[in-house]
Amino acid sequence: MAQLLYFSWVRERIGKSEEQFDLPDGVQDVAALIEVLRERDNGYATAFEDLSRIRIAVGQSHVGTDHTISDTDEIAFFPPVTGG
Amino acid sequence: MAQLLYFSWVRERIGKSEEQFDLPDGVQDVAALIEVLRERDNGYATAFEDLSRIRIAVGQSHVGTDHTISDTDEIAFFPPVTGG
Amino acid sequence: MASISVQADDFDITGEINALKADRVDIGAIVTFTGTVRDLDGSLTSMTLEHYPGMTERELQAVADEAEARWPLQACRVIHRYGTLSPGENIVLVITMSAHRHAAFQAADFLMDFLKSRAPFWKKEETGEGATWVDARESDELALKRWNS
Amino acid sequence: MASISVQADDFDITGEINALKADRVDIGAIVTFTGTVRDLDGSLTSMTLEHYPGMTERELQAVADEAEARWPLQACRVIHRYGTLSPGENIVLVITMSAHRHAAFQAADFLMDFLKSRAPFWKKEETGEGATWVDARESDELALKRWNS
Repeated sequence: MAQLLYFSWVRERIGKSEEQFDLPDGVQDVAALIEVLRERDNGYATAFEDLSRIRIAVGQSHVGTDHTISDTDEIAFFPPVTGG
Repeated sequence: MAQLLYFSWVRERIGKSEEQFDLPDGVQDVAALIEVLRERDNGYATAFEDLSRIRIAVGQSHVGTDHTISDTDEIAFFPPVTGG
Repeated sequence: MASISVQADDFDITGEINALKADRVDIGAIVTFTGTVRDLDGSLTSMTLEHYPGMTERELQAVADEAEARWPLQACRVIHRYGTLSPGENIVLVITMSAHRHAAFQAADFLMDFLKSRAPFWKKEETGEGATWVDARESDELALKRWNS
Repeated sequence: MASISVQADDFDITGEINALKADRVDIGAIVTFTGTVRDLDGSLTSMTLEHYPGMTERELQAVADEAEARWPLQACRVIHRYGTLSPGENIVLVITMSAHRHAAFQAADFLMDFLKSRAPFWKKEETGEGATWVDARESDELALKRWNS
């Protein structure tokens, strides 16, 4: 099971901060995972409606949507960061 | 009488930190004053032997050797500054 | 090695400098940057900083290590707060120490630019009208490009 | 208006920041630079800073006013010590506060470059071998040129 994490308004739109998720067969990169999540309900669809506003971390490192993922990864979705 | 001030090794070579000085006739700029001071004794001559290492302030503002001076000025001689 | 902290508590700049510097006499230049909660129009009630525990520490350590690799620093410290803060309160502290002032200035400037674009923090501003997530600024992305050459 | 002090006593960075900032909430970025007495080879007993009273205050005020004219600063403070100091002790403190971090960084960097070449202070280093006046560095003159464009 992959561990999915959501932060900021991504978390608020999806309605949870984390979940275990069984990557379906054929889902091998972040882009494919986002497509699957979008179909789940309106919250996910709204969270991922504009991918230019979504940032991704796999294994706690920044990655792009083409990053390969596996069923043991920690995969986080969040808006562009605004700390500092 | 002009007020002459000396700092750092200029002060040490001349052997005093300040003095009143009556500008001789014809001494109208800093360069001319330095020529007159150099003739006074070996301390002044040593202090002013290398003008590339001398900085000047008149009225507490940085000036060049061509700066015009008068008998009421406060005129300071010192090495390049090393604060900060 | 660069030292980082992610904490809810406030920090004391003099205390942090003294702890880093200790009895060292080979340091000539100390630069600090402090970011504070700004309320330009008087409407802000509070600001809440959410973060990604684990990744935050990794990113702060990575950017601090990168600063130490790029400049001759004798010490480097980053502290970033999370939680709910009031207008005027401290958010972030960066300290760089070097024998040379330009290295200390550049490293602190670099640290802030990278932190702003990489450290996983998100600011939410609360006003009388409700709460809003702060948008990232394009200028922060552009600031990063200064360090690529 | 920029505030300057020429003093024998040490300063406390946190205290100086708090006094400058007071209850203001329009400041987002605070940069400090602290210069300390450096002893790279372990031979330094003490350092004595001579200065030109009167002109020192004028030059520090002039450079601080110039920084405020060039960048949108909400506060600017310069403290320079004189007298005899031990290795590791504080010499100079510059604080800049702005809504924007790059303005605060640049103004502090500028202040130090100008101070180094214009403020009438002279350092004498005392070691077991005797006392020597510190030579000015050409790099400090060159640093000034960055700000002319």
